[in-house]
Amino acid sequence: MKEKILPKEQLPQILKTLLESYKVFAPIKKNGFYVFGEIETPDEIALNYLNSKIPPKEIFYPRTEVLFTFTKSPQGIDIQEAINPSESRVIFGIRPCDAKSFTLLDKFFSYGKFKDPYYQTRRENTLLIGLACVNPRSTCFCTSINGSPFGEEGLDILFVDLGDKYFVKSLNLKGDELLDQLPGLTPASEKDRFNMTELLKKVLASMTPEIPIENINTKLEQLFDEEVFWDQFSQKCIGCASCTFLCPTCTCFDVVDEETSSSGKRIRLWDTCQFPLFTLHGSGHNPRPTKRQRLRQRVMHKFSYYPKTLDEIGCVGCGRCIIVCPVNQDIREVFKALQET
Amino acid sequence: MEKLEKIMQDTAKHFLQEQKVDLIIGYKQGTIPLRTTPCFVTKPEDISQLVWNVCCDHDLTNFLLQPEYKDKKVGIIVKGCDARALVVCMAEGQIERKMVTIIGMPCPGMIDRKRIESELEPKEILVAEITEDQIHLKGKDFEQTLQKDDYIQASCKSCRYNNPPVCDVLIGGQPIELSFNDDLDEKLAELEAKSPDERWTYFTTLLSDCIRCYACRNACPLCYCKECFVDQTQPQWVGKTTNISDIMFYHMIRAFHVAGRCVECGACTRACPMNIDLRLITRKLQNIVKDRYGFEAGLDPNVPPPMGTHTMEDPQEFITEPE
Amino acid sequence: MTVAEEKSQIKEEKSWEPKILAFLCNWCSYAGADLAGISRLQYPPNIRVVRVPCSGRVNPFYLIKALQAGWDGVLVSGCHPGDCHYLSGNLVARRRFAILKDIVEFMGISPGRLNFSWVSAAEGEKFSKVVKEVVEKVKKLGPIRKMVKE
Amino acid sequence: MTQMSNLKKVSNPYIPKLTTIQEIVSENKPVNDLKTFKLVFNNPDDFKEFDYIPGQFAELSYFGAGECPIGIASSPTEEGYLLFTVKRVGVVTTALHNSKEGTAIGIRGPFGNGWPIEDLIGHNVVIIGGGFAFSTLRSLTKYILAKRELFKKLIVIYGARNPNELCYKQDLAEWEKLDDLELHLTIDRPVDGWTKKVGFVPAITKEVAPDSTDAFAIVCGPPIMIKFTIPVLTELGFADERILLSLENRMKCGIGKCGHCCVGEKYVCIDGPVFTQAQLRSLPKEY
Repeated sequence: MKEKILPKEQLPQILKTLLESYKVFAPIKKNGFYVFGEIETPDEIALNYLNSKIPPKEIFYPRTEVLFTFTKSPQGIDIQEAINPSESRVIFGIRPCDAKSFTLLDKFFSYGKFKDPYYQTRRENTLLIGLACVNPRSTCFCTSINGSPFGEEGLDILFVDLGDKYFVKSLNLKGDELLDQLPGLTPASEKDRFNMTELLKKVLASMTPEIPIENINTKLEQLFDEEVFWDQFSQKCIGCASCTFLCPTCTCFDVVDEETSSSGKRIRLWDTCQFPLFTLHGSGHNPRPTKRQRLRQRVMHKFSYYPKTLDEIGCVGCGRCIIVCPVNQDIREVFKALQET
Repeated sequence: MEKLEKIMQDTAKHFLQEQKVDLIIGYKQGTIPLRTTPCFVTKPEDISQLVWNVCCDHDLTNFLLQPEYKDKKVGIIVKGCDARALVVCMAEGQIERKMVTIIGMPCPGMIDRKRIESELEPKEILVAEITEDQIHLKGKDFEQTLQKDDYIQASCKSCRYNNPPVCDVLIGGQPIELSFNDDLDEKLAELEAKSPDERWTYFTTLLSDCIRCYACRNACPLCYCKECFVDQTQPQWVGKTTNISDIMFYHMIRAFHVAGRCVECGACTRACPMNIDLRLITRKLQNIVKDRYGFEAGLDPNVPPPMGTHTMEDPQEFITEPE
Repeated sequence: MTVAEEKSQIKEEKSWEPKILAFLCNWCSYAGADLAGISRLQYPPNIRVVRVPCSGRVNPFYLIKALQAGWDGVLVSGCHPGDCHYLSGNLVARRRFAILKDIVEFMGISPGRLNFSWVSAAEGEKFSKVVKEVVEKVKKLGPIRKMVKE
Repeated sequence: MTQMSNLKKVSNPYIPKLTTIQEIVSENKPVNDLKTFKLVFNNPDDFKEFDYIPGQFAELSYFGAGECPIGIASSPTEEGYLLFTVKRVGVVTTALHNSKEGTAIGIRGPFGNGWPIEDLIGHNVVIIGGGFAFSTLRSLTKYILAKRELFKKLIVIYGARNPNELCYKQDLAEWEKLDDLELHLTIDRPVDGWTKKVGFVPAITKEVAPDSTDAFAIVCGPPIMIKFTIPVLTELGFADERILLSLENRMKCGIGKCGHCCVGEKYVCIDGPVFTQAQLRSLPKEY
C-alpha cells in the first residue's frame, strides 16, 4: 500500500510509460458515448466521463468469441483450441463499480468444478487502475450494494481526482510494483490524505440516498409468485434486453457452430434471459414464456440467486440498465416496491 | 402542452368512466429527468398520472400486440408516428379497429435526450423544465438553457406525419404544423449518388458497432413476428455473430421485412444501445415503396400493404431482358 | 501468406470464372433451360441450378445467403407475368425482388449481383442469352468480396 | 506468463473429445426418430478419464451443427463404449440422425450429478420410466443388475405409447427372463398381439403398488407422466426425499456458465439433472 501524488499535467507521461510495456485500455469517446478501447497515444484518452456506456467486461468476455476451430478431412476431425495467452495489459480509468464487477465475474467464471479458461486467460496479466467517481450519476446506487464511489475492490491502483492532482493509491503488491516504475510521483502528505477523505465525504453526501436492500433476498422469495407485484414492472418492458447486454455482471452466452465446406468454428456469443428463445425447449415447451417471468429472472438472479451461490449480490449499482432502458424501467423502483410490501 | 395534457386526461378519464375502454395506455413521469415511461391506467381516479410533454417518445403501439391486451378494449395515446404504426397493424389484421380507441396527440416533435445527455457529459442533468421553446436544465454546479428546436430528435425533424392520420379523437382539435430544418433527404441523395463501394463502406462502418442485441427489432412496433428470422434455426439463415457479413445480412433482411410497413417512427434508432442511426435506411424504404407502388404506410387501414398485394402492371425495369 | 500461396492466388484470379447460383421455376424457366440444352444452345457453364416450384418460393434469405457463401452472382428466373402455374407467384416475387434489390444495392452490393428474369418453357434461346448476359455482367464485377463471410 | 502455464494444465472444459459412431440402432422403426448411438473414443485414454455414473449426461457435438446435452444410456459397467439415445428434434439431433457409422462425434462430459447410487445401495429401488426418457434409467438398471448384490428388490415400470416406442427391446427381453427384476411393461392403448399391461404409467404404478418401505422411487418421463405419477407415489408412502427425478432444460455449456438451464439458484447441468421431489418443491417451477 503506497500513497502518492501525481500532478495532473504528468498524466500523459504516466500513460506513455504504461504504453511502453503494456497494452492500455482506457475510456475513449465514440459515436457520442464513452467506451473502453485500446489506446496507442496518451491523448486518445477521454477522462472527462461519468461512466462508459458499455461496461469494460467485453475486454475479458467479448461479444463473440471463438472457442475452437476444427477442420474436417478424410482422416477425421482436428480441433484447434482458440485460447491465446494475453499480453500484459492495463485498464486505466475504470470506475470502482466496474472494477467490482470483475471480482464478481472472476468468482463466477471460476466457481464450481469447471473453470472458464477463456475468461481467465484474458483476465490474467491485466492490471486495473481505477479512477474514483467524484461525480456519481443520480442513477448510481453502488453505495446501496456495499460499494463506494471510491471503492477499491478488484483494483490494483486507485486514482482520485483532487482537482489539480491525482491522489494515487496502490492497493496490493502488483500495484506497488507498478507504482515504482511510474515517473513523476511524489509521496502523499497528511494533507492530501485529509483532502481525499473530505472529498469522499462530499461525494457520498451528494449521492442519491441509499436504497435499503437488507433482507431483499427473503423478500424476493416471498414475492416470487406474486403476479401483480411483478406485472407492474414487466408490463412496460418491451423485452429489448438492452439492460442485460449492457450489464457489467451479466454473463449468459449462447454457443453456435459455423461451418464452411471443410472447416468451422464453435463460437460463443452474449445471450440474454430476456428473450423467450433463451429457455425454449426443443419440444416447444418454454419454462419462462412471459415477460413477467423473464424480468423476475433478471432481478432474482442478481439479488437472490447470486447471493445464494456466490455469497454476493450480483449487481454493482452502476445504473446502466436504468439509463439505457428505452421505456425507463428503473430497478430501484423494484427495491422501493419491495420495501413497501 | 399543459393544456393539451389536461384535455388528454379528461378525455381518457371520460372513456374509462363510460367504460368505453378497459384501460388507457399512456405516458407517466419517468424516474430520471427528460424521461417518461409507459403507464397503464385502469381506474379513472389514477388518470392524473398521465402526462403529455416532449419526452413522450416511446411508441406505445408495441404493447397493443401483446397477448395480455388481446381481448381488451384499449384506449391508447398516440402521436402521428404511433398512429401510423397502429394503422399498419390494423391493415395487416393484427389489431381490430373496434377494440382500440385512438386518442390522437398533435405532436410538436420530441426532444433528443440522448444527445443532450451526451453533449453535457460529464455534467449530469438532475432537474429539467421544459417550456414552449426552451429546456432549462439544472445539475450539480450548473444551470443551462437550451433552445428546444435545437434538440428535437432527428427522426422528428424528418417527420412527415406528426398529426395522427387516423384517430377517434384529436386532443385539442388542432393539428400542429412542423417547420424544422431537416437534411435527411439531402443526406440520402448524397449517399445515393455515391458508388456502391462507398455506400458499402458507409454502411459497414455505421453498422460495425452493432452488437446484435435486437433492441431495434424489439422496440419496433411492426416487428411482431412470433419467431423472428434471426431466431430460426432450421435452417439457420443468418449467422448470429458480430462478423460484419452477418450484421449486414441481418440489417438487409430486417429492412426488407419492414419495407412498405415502416412508418419512420424512429423507435429502432432510439432503442439502439450503440447509438446507431438507421434513419437513412428507413427513409430509403419509404422512397422505394412510394416510387415503385405509390404507397405510404400507415395512412389507411383499409388499403392492403404493398408486399401483400400486386398488380400485373408493377414496374419491372430490373428484369433482365436480353436483346 | 507464403510465396507459393500468393502465386496460386494470382493464378486463380487470372483464370477466375464467376460462380452463379440460379433458382429456376419448375414450370417455365427450368423447362426453358432444358430446352436450351436439348437444342444444343451454347451458354457459359458458370451457373448451378436449383429447381424451385415457383419464383415466388424464392425467399430473400436464399439470395443473400448465396452471396455470403461466396457465390459471385444470383439469378432467379420464373414464368412471365400472367403465366404463373400458381396464378400469382411470380407477381408476388416481382414486388419482393424489386424491393430486395433496391435495398441490397442501396447498402452497397453492386448492381448486377442479383438478377431476375422471365423465361418460359419455350424460350430456350432466351435462357441461353440471359445466362450469357448475367455471366458477362458478373464477370465485369469480379469476384465477390463484400458479403462473403470470412 | 507463469500463471499461464498453470492454466494450461487444467483441461479446457469447452473442448470436446473425439469419438466415432460404431453402431446406430433405430429404436422405433419405421418412425425412426429415435436412435441409439454407440460411440467409441478415438483415444482409449479418454474413455478411462470419462468416469461416469448412471444418470449423468454428456454434450454431444456434431461438428458444424453444434452441441446438445444427451443422457448417457449405457452403464459404466459396460466396457469400451457409450450409448446415447437421441430423439430427432432440433438442428444437432437431426444432424446426428443423418450421420452414418464412422462419423466423428465430439463429446464433453460426463456432466451433472447422476442418480445417487450411494444412497440407493442397500435399498429397494423402483424405477418408473416413460417413452424415450428411459435412457438414463436403462443405465441405472444395467448398473444395478451388474452389482445386484448391493441392492435389494428392483422393480421396473416402463411405459410407452405403443410397443414400437419401447426402447432397448433386446434388453427388455433379457430382463423379462430374470427373476431378481420385476419388470412391468405397459402401453397406452391396446394393440393386437400385446399381452402385457395396458394403461398409462401412473395407473400402472398404482396397480403394481410397489412397497415404499425402505425404497427409493426413480422417475423419468414426459412432464405429464411425472405430474400424475408423483401423487401416486406419495399415496403409496414414498417420502419426497425418496422420489428422484431428472430435469431437462435448454442447455448450452453443460458446466454451469452459460446460464440457460438455471432454475432458481440451481443449474440443471451441475446441480442436477437429478433432484429429489423435496428439492424441487423449493425451486421455482421454471423447468
